[in-house]
Amino acid sequence: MIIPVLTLIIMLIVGAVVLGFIAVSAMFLIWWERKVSAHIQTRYGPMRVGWHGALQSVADVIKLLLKENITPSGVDRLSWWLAPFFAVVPVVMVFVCIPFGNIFGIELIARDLNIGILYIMALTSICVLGIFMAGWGSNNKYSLLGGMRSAAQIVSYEIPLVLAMVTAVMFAGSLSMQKIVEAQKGLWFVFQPNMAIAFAIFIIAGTAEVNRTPFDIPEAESELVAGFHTEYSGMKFAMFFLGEYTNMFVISALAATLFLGGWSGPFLPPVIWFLIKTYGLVTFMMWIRWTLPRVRVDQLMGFAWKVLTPVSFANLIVAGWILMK
Amino acid sequence: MDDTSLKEDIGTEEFWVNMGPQHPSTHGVLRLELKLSGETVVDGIVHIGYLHRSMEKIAENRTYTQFIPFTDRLDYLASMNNNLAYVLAVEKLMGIEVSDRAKYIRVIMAELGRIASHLFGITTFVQDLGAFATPLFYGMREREKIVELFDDVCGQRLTYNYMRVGGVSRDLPNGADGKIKGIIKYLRPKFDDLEALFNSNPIFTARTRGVGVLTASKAVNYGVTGPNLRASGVKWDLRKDEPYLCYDKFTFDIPVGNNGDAWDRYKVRMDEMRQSLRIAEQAVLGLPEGDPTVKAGRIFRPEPGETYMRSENPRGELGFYIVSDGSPIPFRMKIRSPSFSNIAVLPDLIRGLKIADAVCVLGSLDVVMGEIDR
Amino acid sequence: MIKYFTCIISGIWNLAKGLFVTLKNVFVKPVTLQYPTQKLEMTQRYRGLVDLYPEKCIKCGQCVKICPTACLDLSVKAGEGADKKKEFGHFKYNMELCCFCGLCEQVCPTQAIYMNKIYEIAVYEHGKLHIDLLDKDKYDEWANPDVK
Amino acid sequence: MSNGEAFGLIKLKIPDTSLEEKTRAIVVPREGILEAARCLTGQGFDSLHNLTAVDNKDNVTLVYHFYSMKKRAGIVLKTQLLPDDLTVESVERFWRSADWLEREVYDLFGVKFLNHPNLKRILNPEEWTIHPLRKT
Amino acid sequence: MAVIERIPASGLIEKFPGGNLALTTSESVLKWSKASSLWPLTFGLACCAIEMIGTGASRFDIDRFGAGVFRASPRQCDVMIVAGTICVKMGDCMKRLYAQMPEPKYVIAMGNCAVSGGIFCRDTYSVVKGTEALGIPVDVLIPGCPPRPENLLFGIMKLQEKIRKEKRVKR
Repeated sequence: MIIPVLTLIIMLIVGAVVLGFIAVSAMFLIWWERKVSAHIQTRYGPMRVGWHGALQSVADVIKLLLKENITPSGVDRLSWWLAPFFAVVPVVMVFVCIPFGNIFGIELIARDLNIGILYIMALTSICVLGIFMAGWGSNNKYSLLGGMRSAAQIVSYEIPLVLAMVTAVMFAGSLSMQKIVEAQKGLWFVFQPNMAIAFAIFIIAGTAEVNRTPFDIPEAESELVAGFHTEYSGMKFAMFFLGEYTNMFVISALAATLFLGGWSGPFLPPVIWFLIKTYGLVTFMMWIRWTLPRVRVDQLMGFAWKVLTPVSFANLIVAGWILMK
Repeated sequence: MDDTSLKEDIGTEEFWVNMGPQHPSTHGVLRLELKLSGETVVDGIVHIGYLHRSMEKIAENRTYTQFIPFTDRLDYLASMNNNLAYVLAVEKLMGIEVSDRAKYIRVIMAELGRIASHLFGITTFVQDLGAFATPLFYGMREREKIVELFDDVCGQRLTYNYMRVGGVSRDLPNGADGKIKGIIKYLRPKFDDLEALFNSNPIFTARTRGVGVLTASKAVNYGVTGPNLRASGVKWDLRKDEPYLCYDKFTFDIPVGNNGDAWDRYKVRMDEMRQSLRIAEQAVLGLPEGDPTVKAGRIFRPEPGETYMRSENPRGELGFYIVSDGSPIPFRMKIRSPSFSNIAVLPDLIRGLKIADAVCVLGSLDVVMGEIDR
Repeated sequence: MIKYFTCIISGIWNLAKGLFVTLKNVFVKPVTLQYPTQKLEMTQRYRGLVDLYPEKCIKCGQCVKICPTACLDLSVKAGEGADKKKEFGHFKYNMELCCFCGLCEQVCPTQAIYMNKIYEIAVYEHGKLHIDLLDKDKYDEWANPDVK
Repeated sequence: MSNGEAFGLIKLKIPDTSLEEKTRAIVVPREGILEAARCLTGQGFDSLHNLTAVDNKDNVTLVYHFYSMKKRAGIVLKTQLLPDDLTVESVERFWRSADWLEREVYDLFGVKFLNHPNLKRILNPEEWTIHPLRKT
Repeated sequence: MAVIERIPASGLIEKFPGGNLALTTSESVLKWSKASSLWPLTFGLACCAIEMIGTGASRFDIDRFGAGVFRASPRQCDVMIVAGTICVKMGDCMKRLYAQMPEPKYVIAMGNCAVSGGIFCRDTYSVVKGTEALGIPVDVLIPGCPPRPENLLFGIMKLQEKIRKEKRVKR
């Protein structure tokens, strides 16, 4: 009797910690993005709400929660209501097997699944469903176009993404995230030539996966107003926002784990190493976003199928050949 | 279920999408109706008039001097050039000769205005391509230097009301020529930076090359003028071909494109800014002495008659057709605005392109609604 | 095949050049003017609100005549003194209509009407934008607004 | 090519053509506008730069500004319409720029252009009935 | 429009000791959040739009006030900055956009055209004389033609002040 209750309590605590971390991390990222973009544009960004605008995201979130929640007439109610949850919940579930390192000997990973990579890949591809449901349910042509685009985009970028991950898995010899990190104790994967290529592919495809410039065509502001979330307001919109930034964190955390040695690193505690690597990659994605223009929808597909997929296949074959040797 | 009803159920159809008047990339309040088949534009209809402020009616109720502030608000990105075009038209009607210093000051102001306008035009174009805010803000940052100079010279940031019939409202303030030289020196490397951002960027080139090709004959037939016409390969610039003010005293080139696609329209603007710097530099160095100002209170009563004067604005040829009946207010004034003709060609250009390219073409035409609707 | 790879590599190189430009700007000091704490000195010729030196004014009405938007309203009555000097009936300024073109300032023969340097005006209701130019402390509220 | 030469050419086709003294504008009768347009396109006037109307109360004058990019020349063509019959042939088939310019003149003055492909109001709302720049 | 209405069971909480204090604190937090995060609608009509972009750009940086998130969709905005001349044809669109914005919503009339028709007030046939003529309530009026960017920032601060002073309305 006592053991199940204890497990339940531990589960609840872990869940609360993870959820709290997600919320704080997303709010931090939103603030950080505004600061990064501001400094790229030689301005200051939020300054007047808290120290250097540190409370800006808090104010934004409270305000968004308070806003009127408009449900336009003519929406497909079920998919309209479910879409924001589909955008957020799978991303949150990914956190189950992201290794944050260890602190005082406690492994900071909710559950080290032995099929961790498979689980993550399965979950990240559910996100597209949320976007597509939002696009379809909104009963708005811009949203529909955005939803269609995202379906095409995410499905085609999933392939190079997975192939790049598989390269790392082959080198590590395991699907478990912890094992992959441990396999990089000596040398990070990214320092091997064909893993470096896999890393580049992963970052590009990952950027596409989280709909960020130059691959932000589902929400393409200058074409589709706000794409799939044109009609969403208030809290539902906040959930899409949360989903987007958490997704960005997840992709960067994955890249850090698979290629940059995860939480391993000298001197500093593992958690710090992990966060430095992850937020570094997130910042890199932001840097790209605030520099490059967007690609067109057919160029996007062409790039996925004509460049990324063949290159990642070739890379995989080379990796296999190296391992066989 | 029989076959036909199934087909009806899952058949595809073309649909109309309404863009604007409130849309982030319609440059104000343009409204586009696009007939889409999937992502491809099948047909487009342009609706204008959402900013129709009845300038021509107002002109019939204002004296010649009173109308100058209204020209500021025509093409609000190049107010200085609009002022200039208008006062040139009135001067032609009245037969007034302008002092040399006034001419030089006008040239400097017009060319700086052209740079400010092109900076904004190019960077909003790149913003339409999806490079969110950064290029636009770089452009605005550079433009701010020019705007601050204008603020210094005439006291406003956007609506200058600087030119007067017969001269300019005030002489340059002390030290202004040094400031202008400073701006010229500041801007040159900044243009290089902008070019490094765009010119060789593979995404930018892929998005613009071969998109929205406007052939030379079509451009002429549609009455397209300015950088858009030159991008199509027609070497036509009023500053060279019908020199007004003292443009014949300066050496400068006219950049011309080859294909008339969005890339050429961008490139021509970029090169034109450098040429404008050249002109402004020569004008500052050769600034003659004298008094360029005129009295503001003078009331003009032109002989009954009419005139048509056009001058090279950043967006093309801005023409004023003024009919006078001998009274201090014009009998009829028609403003021939370049953007009006430039935007008319849009439905022809976007047919068969993707929706993202439609936005790209619209951005590359660089239109200003205040001028289209007047 | 070689072309394919050179294409990719040159593409990446050119993207990196663009990224370098933005990176360079990160380390430039922001050009932002932190408005409420830092304020710009208005230029000598800045055209703020229309203001009047009543003692200089000769009530010629040229400013009213030239105003493109008819935002000035001047009425003059004959004075009661022995010389029948003109006196103000009223001199109203409708800021809602003003286009800040500065024509009135330039046309004034005695520089009585001028444009001051006030530029921070934001109100909740229209009434505050109708101004009596003869009132001495009409702009006090906006001359040094309390903002931080 | 000057106004005078163009005038001579048009005069051959349309005998009623006259030359305005002061402005050197060619005035053709309303019926001759198509013939004049054909003649001008033959002469290389490839750009209809501007088209507008002036309401002189007793008549409405249409003013065409043509330019030739090759010959670097421009001419002004005018035609007068009576207020009770504001119709004229459209020149849209020769110069595409006439499309919108004619719509604008229709919108502001109520001049009806025959054989125009899409003669609708362009600046003002479509349900309006007034033509704001008419003086009567 | 009052914030307090959105707190569930506010009437009940008030009756408890200290409840009123809790309500007031939470209300001021809510007002603070509303005032510090005013997302404007990307809605440029005419000349003033350029100054609005100028305010957003590096030199003046509206983002310092938390008001730099220009959203293109009216569903996600808090404040509509009417920047420019409103014409008859545009009037209906304006009303529709205002109706599409979720509560609480604010309107800033930037420039004399949006305040009263301004320079285009006389002798025109197609200009609406100000935002209020359309039946859209305006919170802050900013005169100017166009107002300086500093003036727009000042207007935003005035709006924040107004939000902070909003009266607490009981149901």
